[in-house]
Amino acid sequence: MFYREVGQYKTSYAADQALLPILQDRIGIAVILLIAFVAVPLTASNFALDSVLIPILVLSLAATGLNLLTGYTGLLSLGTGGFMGVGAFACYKLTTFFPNVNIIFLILCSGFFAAAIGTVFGLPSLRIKGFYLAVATLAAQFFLSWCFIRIPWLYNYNISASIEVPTKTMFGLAVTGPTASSVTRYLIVLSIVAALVLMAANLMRGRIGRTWMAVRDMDLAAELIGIRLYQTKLLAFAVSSFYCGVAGAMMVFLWLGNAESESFNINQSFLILFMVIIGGLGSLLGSFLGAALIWGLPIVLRHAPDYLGLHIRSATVDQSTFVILGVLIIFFLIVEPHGLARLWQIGKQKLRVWPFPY
Amino acid sequence: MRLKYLVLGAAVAGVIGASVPASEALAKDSMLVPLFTYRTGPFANSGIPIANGMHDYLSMLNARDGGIGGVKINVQECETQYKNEKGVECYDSFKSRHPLVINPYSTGITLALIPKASVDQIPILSMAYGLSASAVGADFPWIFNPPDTYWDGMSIALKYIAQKEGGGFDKLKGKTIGFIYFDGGYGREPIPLLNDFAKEYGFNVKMYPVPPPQMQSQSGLWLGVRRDRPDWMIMWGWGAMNPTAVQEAAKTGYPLDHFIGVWWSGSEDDARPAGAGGKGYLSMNFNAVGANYPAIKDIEKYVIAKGNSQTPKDMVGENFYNRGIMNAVVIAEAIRHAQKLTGKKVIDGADMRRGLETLKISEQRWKQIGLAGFGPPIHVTCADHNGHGSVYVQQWDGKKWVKVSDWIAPVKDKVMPLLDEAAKDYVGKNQPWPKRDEPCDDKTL
Amino acid sequence: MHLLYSIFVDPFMQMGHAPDLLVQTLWDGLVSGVLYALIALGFVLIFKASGVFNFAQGIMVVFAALTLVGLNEHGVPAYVALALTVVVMLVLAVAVERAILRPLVNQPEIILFMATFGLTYVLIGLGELIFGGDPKVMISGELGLPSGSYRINMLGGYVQLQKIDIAAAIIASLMVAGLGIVFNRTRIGRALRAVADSHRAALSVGISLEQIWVVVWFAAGVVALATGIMWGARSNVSFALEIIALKALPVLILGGFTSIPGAIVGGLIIGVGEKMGEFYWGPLVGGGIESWFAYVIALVFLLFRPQGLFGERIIERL
Amino acid sequence: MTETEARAQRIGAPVLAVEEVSLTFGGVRALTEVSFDVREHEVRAIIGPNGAGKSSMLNVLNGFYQPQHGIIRFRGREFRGMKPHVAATMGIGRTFQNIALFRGMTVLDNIMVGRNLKMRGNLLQEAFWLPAARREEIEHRRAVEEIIDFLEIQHIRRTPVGQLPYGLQKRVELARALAMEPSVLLLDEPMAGMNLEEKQDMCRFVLDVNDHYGTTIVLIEHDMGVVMDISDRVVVLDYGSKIADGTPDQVRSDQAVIDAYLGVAH
Repeated sequence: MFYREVGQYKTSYAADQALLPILQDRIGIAVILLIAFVAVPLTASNFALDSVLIPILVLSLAATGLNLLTGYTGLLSLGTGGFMGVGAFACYKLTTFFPNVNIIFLILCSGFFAAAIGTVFGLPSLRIKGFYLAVATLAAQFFLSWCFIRIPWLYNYNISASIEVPTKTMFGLAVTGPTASSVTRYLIVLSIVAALVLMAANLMRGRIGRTWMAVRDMDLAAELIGIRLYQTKLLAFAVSSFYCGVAGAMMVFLWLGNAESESFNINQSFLILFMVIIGGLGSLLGSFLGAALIWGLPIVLRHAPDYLGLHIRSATVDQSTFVILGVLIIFFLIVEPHGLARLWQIGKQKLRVWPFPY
Repeated sequence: MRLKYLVLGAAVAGVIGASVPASEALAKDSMLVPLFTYRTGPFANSGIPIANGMHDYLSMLNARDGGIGGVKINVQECETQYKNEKGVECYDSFKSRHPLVINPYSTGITLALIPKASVDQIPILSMAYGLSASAVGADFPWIFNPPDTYWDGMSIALKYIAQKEGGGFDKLKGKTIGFIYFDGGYGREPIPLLNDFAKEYGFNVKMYPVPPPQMQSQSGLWLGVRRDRPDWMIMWGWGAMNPTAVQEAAKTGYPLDHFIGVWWSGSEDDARPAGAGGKGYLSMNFNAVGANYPAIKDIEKYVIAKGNSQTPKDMVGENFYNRGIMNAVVIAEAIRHAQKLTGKKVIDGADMRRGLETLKISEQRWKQIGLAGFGPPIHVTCADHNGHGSVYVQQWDGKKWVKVSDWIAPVKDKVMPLLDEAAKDYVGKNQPWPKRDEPCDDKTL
Repeated sequence: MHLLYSIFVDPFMQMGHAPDLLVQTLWDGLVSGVLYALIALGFVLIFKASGVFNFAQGIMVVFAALTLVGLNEHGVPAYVALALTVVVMLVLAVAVERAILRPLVNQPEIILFMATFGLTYVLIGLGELIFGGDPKVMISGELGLPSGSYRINMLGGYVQLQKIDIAAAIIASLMVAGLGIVFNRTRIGRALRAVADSHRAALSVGISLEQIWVVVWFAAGVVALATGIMWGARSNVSFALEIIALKALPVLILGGFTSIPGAIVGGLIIGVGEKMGEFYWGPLVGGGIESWFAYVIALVFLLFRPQGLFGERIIERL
Repeated sequence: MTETEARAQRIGAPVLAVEEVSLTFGGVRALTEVSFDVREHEVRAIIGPNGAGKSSMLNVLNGFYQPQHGIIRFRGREFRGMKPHVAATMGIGRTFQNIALFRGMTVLDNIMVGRNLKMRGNLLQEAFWLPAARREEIEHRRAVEEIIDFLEIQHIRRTPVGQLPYGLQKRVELARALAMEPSVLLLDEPMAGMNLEEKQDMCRFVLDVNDHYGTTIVLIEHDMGVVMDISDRVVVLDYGSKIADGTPDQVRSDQAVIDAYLGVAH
């Protein structure tokens, strides 16, 4: 009844090419942003910010990065954790070299280092495809993990081989480090994620997005209509790694406050891949839904017994979480192989014809 | 179709629901002691007995004495899977509920929490793990790591080796010592001290790093050991790395009585899988092994027999179970001190910090609590949050651990300068680091 | 210059100086290669017959071993436990076919791949829930597996051969031979090969896909059990093994996803390659390169032969 | 002036030629010393029985296969082997026997991809959706809409290609090729699997394209009626060799061609 596009005629191509051509979608996004930027900081508890929202946002950004590569360009990567690590360690080094530069600027810059490394490990992608490429990215993952521990320069020769986040301020307000308030960090994470996702959406509606999808759908045909496969794939690796790198830097500087090589291990890569696939390959919205589900569910399960007044051992809860998550993954794949984002679309489609479906 | 929405809706609602703060009123009649555990994942072999030991001792105090000073201890486990993100999440979920002390049980999680502790006024007890430098009380008023740092441990290992070679450190000259370690923050920590000693006393060091993914596949590394023929091997291992190393050593034909592990490489599960081949393996320890103590009998009586524990009967008295007990003793004694210091019954994190800072467990006190000779005398002060206690060496006889050395004191004059330097380094790298403004308690109890 | 020397000359000098160590390295490499090959074999079986890239193969190894030891801990005699574990693997195969493969038939391979991720989680959770998360000691003695080693004096030194490793090699060869016979001589084997060639063609001649899937998953489960016993006997049975199971991936790259001989040869190459790499070239960069060396071998190999050792050259068509 | 004469007048000098091209796949000969040329504006057909090497020929022309011998001449340049993106840049468009559309994308996006070579937008412009990117997008959208109108596929603009029936997919593929503004268009069996009506439509579109845009067309087709109807010259391949070349009438009466189609033993 309320979700109708009938009557909204576009009179120019510009209007037709808008990110959200339907009025209700625009209103929806505005409301979500309003809630995220205003209502949440005013009401949410520190636990909700620190352990739920900030992680979900950071992981969503990493998932968006992987989605650009796997979902939009069709290149399966298992090196996400490694690329996030590159971002994190690059950001750490940048803060030691340029202690007075704005930390947000440095976080964004660290993405470029990840992009460079990502491009290097994307080089085999011209010759190898599919699962073979996935194994190549696995090489990147293990090699980078090894580097993060074996190159002490990366963590400034810290005895514990870990990087600790120094306190950085902006306008007199602590932004990173233990004294930074959850709200401040949340707002910064939210702004960066919102801006970068907007950029990703822009890329996807323009030429570059189309060339990526063309390569995904049929690389040979794409080549024959003049798309340079190599450049396109490498660009996808670079942009994707940029996003992962920024996510990694945020993970350390705005979420955990500390990291070591093991924070960016193979399990991290798998986790992000789950998010992308559960959320929906080739959907930006899906990256968020996937991250929310995969990160949120264990938290819900962990706290659910308390709310329900049950006393279950925390280890048992954790073990059950594995089972439930696994079953859910299979369940979602069976009911909707295209992920949560497709469910959302189907829901919208239903809404369009509601309440008179015929 | 409908089901899909239900599930999706439930998931979304759940996430939102979880973000509602766990609004638990500050209980007036109990003290919250969270235990960070890992009963799952690749490190569970070490995590389970420790968690059980801590849990059981504190539960025993509740059951036998009605808590400490008449106040019950509210023991709550949080499963970290030995993952930093999970650990930080656990911390955040307890933060607002005023816990007395946090036991991270992971060097990585400890490192992540150190900067937060002073801000949130929650003391952190990392018992003989974590950041060695945090022993410096002037810089880390909220962090405690008794009874020993890894540098103490390394100096003791070398001292023991020197003794076996017939005397002082000068006997090490020309020897080769191999160091096999978990290639992460934890395993790399003792390296500076090892190198210092090597330089000073003229012995060679061979490094054998085990990257985390290779914990259970070390045969390549042990070929290197066979080639290099080190006279002694020292191990800083954890989790599944330990039993694999002991087995590989046995397979390679390395003499196990020349292979000595840190106190985290000394669980029964580390030596047992090697079967008869594991005989002779050495490890350092600072808590006694065995169940023949009144306090442990009380645990069996008040907790395990009542079915209030996850501990299998045969785990009681094992090394890491007792390690957990020792950790719980430190917590309990610190609570007692804090209660005496402040005169309060129900204390909070800030009081607990004072209790930890004046912690003193003498031989007599060990005896009083029914654990005579169980651990070394522990003496924490305002300046020294560690105590640098003595450690003994135990040997696996094929069935159980046997104490084979006296209590050996660490080489403090070598360790202390390193600690100060490391603390200075840490503080320098993490500017602005808060200056200590917590006053020292000079009252001795 | 010095660097070049230590890369290209010194390792070979070492090999010459201590030929016994070289033999030992090769042997150790072959032995871990056999285990990689067994994991890869499980992958290949399933991939061949159902087109599923079974990520859960590694965890199936742990799960099978855990079940065996767990049952034994609960007082079931070793051989009975072994038989029961085989039954459990059969149940697992049927469950996988019913709950995952059948509903997801005809989905793109990435979806099936993901579903096996889900299966991985379920198996980890179930394994820990039922048997606990603590690592267990493999009951190799009860199963009649040998322990101890032969020490052979040769080449001015000695080579040590673990009896359990020899047993592993023999069992692996027997299994491969057995699978070969099943594949080539029996009715079900012919059906399997038909399915591997073309699902639709197989259907059209009346082969039941469901039945075939159960058979291959069961076979992969049995292979996993054997692998789990062998690997468990070498260290212990714990979930940390899962990461090592990933080493089967470079093996598959080398050997091709559908070739059983490829899996064996690939496994041996990877095993020998990474041990040699770690032993002779690892010290140049501080050691511990085994975690990624295998993947790099596979990667370099791929750049020259994208189709793998035994794969046919791919001619792309439009 | 009749229609045929008018067409004949428009036809100019050769723009594309192959000389003695041979192609083998691991010992199997796909093409043997084939030579022919294509003139400006012409509709040139390649015919032959199954497996005669027709598609291979097209694949050589736009660089998907590299011939072992022979030369390709295009607009005065000589190539020992073409590269796909060079072919595309120089204005060789292509459709495929088994439709090679981007199935996950809408019709509009598929055709917009065809404009890729004409677009200059870089990463920054697009990420920030700067005016330059916006302008370019609209400009090319206009060109694409023209093609959409021309091929009468307005109603399926927003439909994902994978959901379209076969005939329409073929038309979208043609649209995508046209979006490249090719000077030479290679059509690989554009009418395969179509019913009579669809074939007629397609013929009309092909001729319209030839007329309206002046595009030179090289096509492979099985339907002899269609070939004889719309092409100016025909080259006949059999077992990878050229056996005839000429106007439809000449080819029709060529004995070798008749034998090849009737399957006379060599």
